[in-house]
Amino acid sequence: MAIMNNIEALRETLRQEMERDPRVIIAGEDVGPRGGVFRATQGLYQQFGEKRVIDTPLAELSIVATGIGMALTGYFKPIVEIQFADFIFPAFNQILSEAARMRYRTRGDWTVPIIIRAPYGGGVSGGLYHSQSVEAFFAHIPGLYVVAPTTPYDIKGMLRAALQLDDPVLFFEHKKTYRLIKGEVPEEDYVVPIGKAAMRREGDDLTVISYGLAMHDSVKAADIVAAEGISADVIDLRTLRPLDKETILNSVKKTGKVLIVHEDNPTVSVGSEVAAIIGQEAFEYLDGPITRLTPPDVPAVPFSHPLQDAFMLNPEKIAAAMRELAAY
Amino acid sequence: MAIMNNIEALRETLRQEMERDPRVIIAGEDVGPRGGVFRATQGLYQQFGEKRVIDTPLAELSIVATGIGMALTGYFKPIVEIQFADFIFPAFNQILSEAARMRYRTRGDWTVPIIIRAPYGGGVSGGLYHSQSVEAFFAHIPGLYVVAPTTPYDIKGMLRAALQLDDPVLFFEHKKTYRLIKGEVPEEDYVVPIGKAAMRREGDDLTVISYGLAMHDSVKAADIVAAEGISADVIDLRTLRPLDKETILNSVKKTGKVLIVHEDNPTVSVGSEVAAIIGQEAFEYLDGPITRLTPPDVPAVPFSHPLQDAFMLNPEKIAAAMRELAAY
Amino acid sequence: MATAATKSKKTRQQGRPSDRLTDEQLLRFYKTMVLGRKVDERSWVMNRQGRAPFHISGIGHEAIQVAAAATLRPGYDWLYPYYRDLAFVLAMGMTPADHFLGLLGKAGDPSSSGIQMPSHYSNAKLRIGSISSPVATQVPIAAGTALASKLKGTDEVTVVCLGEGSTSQGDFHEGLNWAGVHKLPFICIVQNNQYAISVPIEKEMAVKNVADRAIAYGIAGVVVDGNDVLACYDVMYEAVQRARNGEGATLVEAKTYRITPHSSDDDDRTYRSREEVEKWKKRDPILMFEKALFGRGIINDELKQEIENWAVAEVDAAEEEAVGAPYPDVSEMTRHLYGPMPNWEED
Amino acid sequence: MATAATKSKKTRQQGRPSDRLTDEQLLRFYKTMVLGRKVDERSWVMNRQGRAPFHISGIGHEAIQVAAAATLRPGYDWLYPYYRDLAFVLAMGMTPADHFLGLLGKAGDPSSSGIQMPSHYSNAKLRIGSISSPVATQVPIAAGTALASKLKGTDEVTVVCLGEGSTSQGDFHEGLNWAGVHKLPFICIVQNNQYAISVPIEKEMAVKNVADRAIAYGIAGVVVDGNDVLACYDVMYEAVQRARNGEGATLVEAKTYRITPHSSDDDDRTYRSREEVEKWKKRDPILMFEKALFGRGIINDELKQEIENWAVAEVDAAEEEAVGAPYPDVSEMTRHLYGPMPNWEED
Ligand SMILES: Cc1ncc(C[n+]2csc(CCOP(=O)(O)OP(=O)(O)O)c2C)c(N)n1
Ligand SMILES: Cc1ncc(C[n+]2csc(CCOP(=O)(O)OP(=O)(O)O)c2C)c(N)n1
Ligand SMILES: [Mg+2]
Ligand SMILES: [Mg+2]
Repeated sequence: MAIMNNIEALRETLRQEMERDPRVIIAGEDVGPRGGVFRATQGLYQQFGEKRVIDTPLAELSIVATGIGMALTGYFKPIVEIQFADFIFPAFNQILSEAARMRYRTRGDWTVPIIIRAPYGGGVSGGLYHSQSVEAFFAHIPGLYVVAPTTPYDIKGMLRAALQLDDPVLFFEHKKTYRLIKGEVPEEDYVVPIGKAAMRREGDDLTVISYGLAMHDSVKAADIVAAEGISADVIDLRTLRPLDKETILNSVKKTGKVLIVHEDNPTVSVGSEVAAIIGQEAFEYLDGPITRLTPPDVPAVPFSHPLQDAFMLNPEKIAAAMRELAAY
Repeated sequence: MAIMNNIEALRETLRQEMERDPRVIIAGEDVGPRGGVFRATQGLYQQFGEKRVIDTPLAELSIVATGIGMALTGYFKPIVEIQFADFIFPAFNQILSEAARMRYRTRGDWTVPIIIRAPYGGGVSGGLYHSQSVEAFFAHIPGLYVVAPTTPYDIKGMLRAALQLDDPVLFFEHKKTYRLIKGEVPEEDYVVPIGKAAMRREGDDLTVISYGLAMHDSVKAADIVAAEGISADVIDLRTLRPLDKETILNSVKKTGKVLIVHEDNPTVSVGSEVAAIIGQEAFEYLDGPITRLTPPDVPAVPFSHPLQDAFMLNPEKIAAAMRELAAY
Repeated sequence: MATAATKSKKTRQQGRPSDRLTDEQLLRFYKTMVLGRKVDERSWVMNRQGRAPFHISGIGHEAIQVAAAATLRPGYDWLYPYYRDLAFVLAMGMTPADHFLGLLGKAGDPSSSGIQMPSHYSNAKLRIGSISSPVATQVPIAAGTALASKLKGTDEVTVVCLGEGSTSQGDFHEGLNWAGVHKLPFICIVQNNQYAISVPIEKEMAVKNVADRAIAYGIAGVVVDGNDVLACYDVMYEAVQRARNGEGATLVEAKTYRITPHSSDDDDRTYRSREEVEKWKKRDPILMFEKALFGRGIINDELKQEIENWAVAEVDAAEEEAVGAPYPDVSEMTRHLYGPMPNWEED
Repeated sequence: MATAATKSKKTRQQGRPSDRLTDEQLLRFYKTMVLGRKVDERSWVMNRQGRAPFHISGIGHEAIQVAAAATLRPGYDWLYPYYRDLAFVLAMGMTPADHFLGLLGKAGDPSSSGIQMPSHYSNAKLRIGSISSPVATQVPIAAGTALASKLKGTDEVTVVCLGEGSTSQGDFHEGLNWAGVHKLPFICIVQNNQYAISVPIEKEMAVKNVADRAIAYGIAGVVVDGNDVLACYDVMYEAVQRARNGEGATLVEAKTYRITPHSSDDDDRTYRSREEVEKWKKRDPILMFEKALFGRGIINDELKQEIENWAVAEVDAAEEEAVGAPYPDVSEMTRHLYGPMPNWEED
């Protein structure tokens, strides 16, 4: 079993799936000879040629729209890349009004099996427009799947799962984890089901619910407070739409306390929804306030280093919130 | 004091403010000689001429963007109309990346005082794309004000308030209330502060939190259950960003039970955020689950009448949820 | 130079593709146009009687639509229509009942079973793409479909329609740019009826011809009298040939006029004169074509009446079918959000 | 016809606006170009030394930028630059220290006090619009500003810059359409360096000249050698005149080349040959202008050295200032989200 980082797992899975299925094609800015600005598609143009790895005009609206048009034919399964999640918004109307609605409005007569990959997240000196977490906008939209795997194992398993779906999937990759997070990736085929969260740590005192880079920090925080005698479930949501209510509610019913942690700004976020589900469906089991920990409610990560550092979550901040909640 | 419906209150306020301040200008599709498809700007082109009431190309991205560009000069205070909220998405990037961020990213050196009006909501045989509630997307965005007044009094007071702000305001108008809702509108000047909710009914057994058409239905529902001995606070949020936490929390602390009611689909919505705030900040006061009542989590209102009727909220549905919660 | 141009024009005119149309074909064009018109007029009646909440009309647009359809292979080529394309989709194989079922939001509506507003046509088997309401989104989607056909190595052609006002949207620009870059088998038909609801074309764009926009994308651009069915056929025939032969995309501008208000919710008296409308009514594409057919002796008063009777009978039957058809069950509201999940093993 | 064209060209050439530039003006152009270059080169050094996390470069683009600035009235006309416009904003009144403060994310950065990435210039007093990262958004915003100037009755001109790849975005189309419809005092400068990061122009568009896109909007379109500062001045001079006189908008395409990688994060060896880059280095706009100035006897080796020394001294001082300047306080992160609320009475 090979040890890979996230970007390697992604690239190898893309390669394997393109080898397996000639319908899989890739399109996006700089995905061709350049191999993507994060090297996610490195070597694929050379291997599969310009008909299957398409360098597009600089225009996200039409990168998504042409992907939709290709998916509609059934001839291809497009995987389109948005270079930075921050630049997905020109395509927002196409994703929301077209991709997400096609099946519903035609009663399944037309479907849009497209995967839209987008690197998101901060901590990379990207400033306001190369650091955003944009998942809340998409998690609100019926008709979309929204996933955010952040281990090499999950990236392979969830990309393969996404390719088996007949509906649009937003595939968010935390760019800071691309080279930071390493792990074992089996050679053989497997899927990580979309819609299922993962339990990364188990404990009894409280539940931490997270995803993305913040999930990795949460695991570290759980390790820190474990030494102090506080034991916690740490849930990696992985899929943000649909949420895995079962895993969430079972854990909260066990621990009675919940800390929701994510990098996106808090107002009307995935964390709000998780809190709302718990407040409605696990109310009787709660022994403490439904607590959220996020960066401040500002547009995105400022560029200047001291500000970026202050913005980003880290294990210490999360551990502090865990201690406080455990003591409640 | 005149009795007006919502569209009349809107139109008269626009007229008064344009008479008062030559910097106020209007732009949008069909706002000119046609007076807007809902007649919100009827007569204004004739009164103020084509330099202040501008019929635009059919292109929402640039309707908003040119509004931003005009606002930046300080010469004008543009009020731009998006014909249906469903068509605001081509402009999403301009609103999020430009209007909402300008002050933050320039530390106040540049500001974008623009008002973006958009009729939203269902119940008008508009089908999937002429009925949507789109507020959740915008309520997530730092840098925006998001308001949704639905009484003639509030429409005048909040439009006047919005014109006094130096930041972008999303002004959502529930189109079903345009002619349905009537009320007194004072001739004299007044503002309804942005950021303040209104208490529409007072009671002790539970709190209903709502806005838009659903708020009017909630008031009727409160009247229905009052006859049965259930008394409720009914809060009209009016401003969706920033939320009036004080009013929300004070009421919930008093009643101990909360029902959140809105027309938008539930997942990652304004209702989720209200629930999350309560779950975190009023946890100790709760005597029952934080309950949400919304239409199903589907893209928008189907056209066909039986489906539209089944989709929309109404006083009976809300009263039933109130009874259930009161009995908890 | 001038000579060459004139000559080539002459050659084209002598050998016009429409010259090769048989009398039966011409009659079929006429019948489809009349049928579209009658379905449309009946929809207005049903709306005015309060039986249909909304109607949006293609009256006056029938010539380009029927002509274009005749140059395509239904179920093989791909069509992304827009909301005025009633006659177009009828010519491609949809039926009057299909339209009325949608008009009334009935379960049997093949476009969306009443989920969408009327005239939002769709039919996967006929390769008619699903219309949504936000304008122009279909243009880059259609470019994607044309790209798929090309990459797949087929000789399918993709046609997409929209109004001239909708060419102001970024979607139009981006879609046509792809068509140019990839030399796609793609035809964009702009039905230029000179208004976007109330906004006249001078407020929409500063070019005389929408077709001039083709230059910006390195594709062919053609202007045609959108009310002259044979001229439309000629232009579309060439565009389809070009697409089919791998010679690239065409932007076809069909100049026409929306004889009715924008929709049943509109009142066009607030923004245009009755004289202007009356002037265009004289250029009604059906009247114009009728005259030509009379001139060529292909129809006479009797046949004309026969066709009208046939069309009305079709419309009557279709309306009756739609009126009697059931509404969708309310359980439909929460169906068809996602396809079935594969039966994954837990990892 | 041919004769007329030649004649008018000749007349233009005889009376070129750049012919009226004084030696001092020409020297000022040169000095600004050299200063921009030195600031840019130093930024690369600071990046490679690990002292600046990111740099995006304008090297090779200086001629069009400095020429354009010279045709504008700083603080009166409006400029919406893009991230390569270092020399442009220097010419409009920003300083090397302004750039370095941004490069290092320092509090004193006038563009954004370290909130944005480097080279995202902004300065309200100088009427330099704030650059954001999503490309092309500035085009329709600039059209709005031009419309405001026109409605207000001023003779202000608005200039907006972007790269050729960014013209694929819908924002470009929509902005230029407004410029055409309203005949705006608006100039769009496309700095065509033939690549969008790694994507060559053939994959971006199917037209030979970006300026051809002007036709789609009924505005003037001009191609100019973007490395020839005097040719750029002439073209911009006319465009500004046209705008100022109410004659409408111009799309100026300045053909140039990005001599450096896209940014400090890029490695351009993966997608273009060293020969191509070397070829363009010979057409470096500073070298070309230097040659012309030597030819006219406006500079000599000594003066050239003097200017270099001056520029390096400026850069040294600015770098030192920026390095010594404080970072923003972390409390800044939550400031400037909204302006102060008016003190409304409760209703
Ligand atoms: C994105 C978007 N904005 C606004 C509308 C509302 N609307 C529907 S049709 C229309 C006018 C369309 O004009 P044109 O493109 O010329 O087509 P026509 O209706 O004249 O055939 C408008 C503004 C819409 N459907 N979509
Ligand atoms: C909307 C958007 N998509 C993608 C990017 C990433 N990106 C930054 S610059 C660039 C290339 C721009 O090319 P061009 O417009 O030709 O300008 P140049 O950099 O060559 O001067 C890309 C793809 C972006 N900034 N914005
Ligand atoms: Mg039209
Ligand atoms: Mg470029």
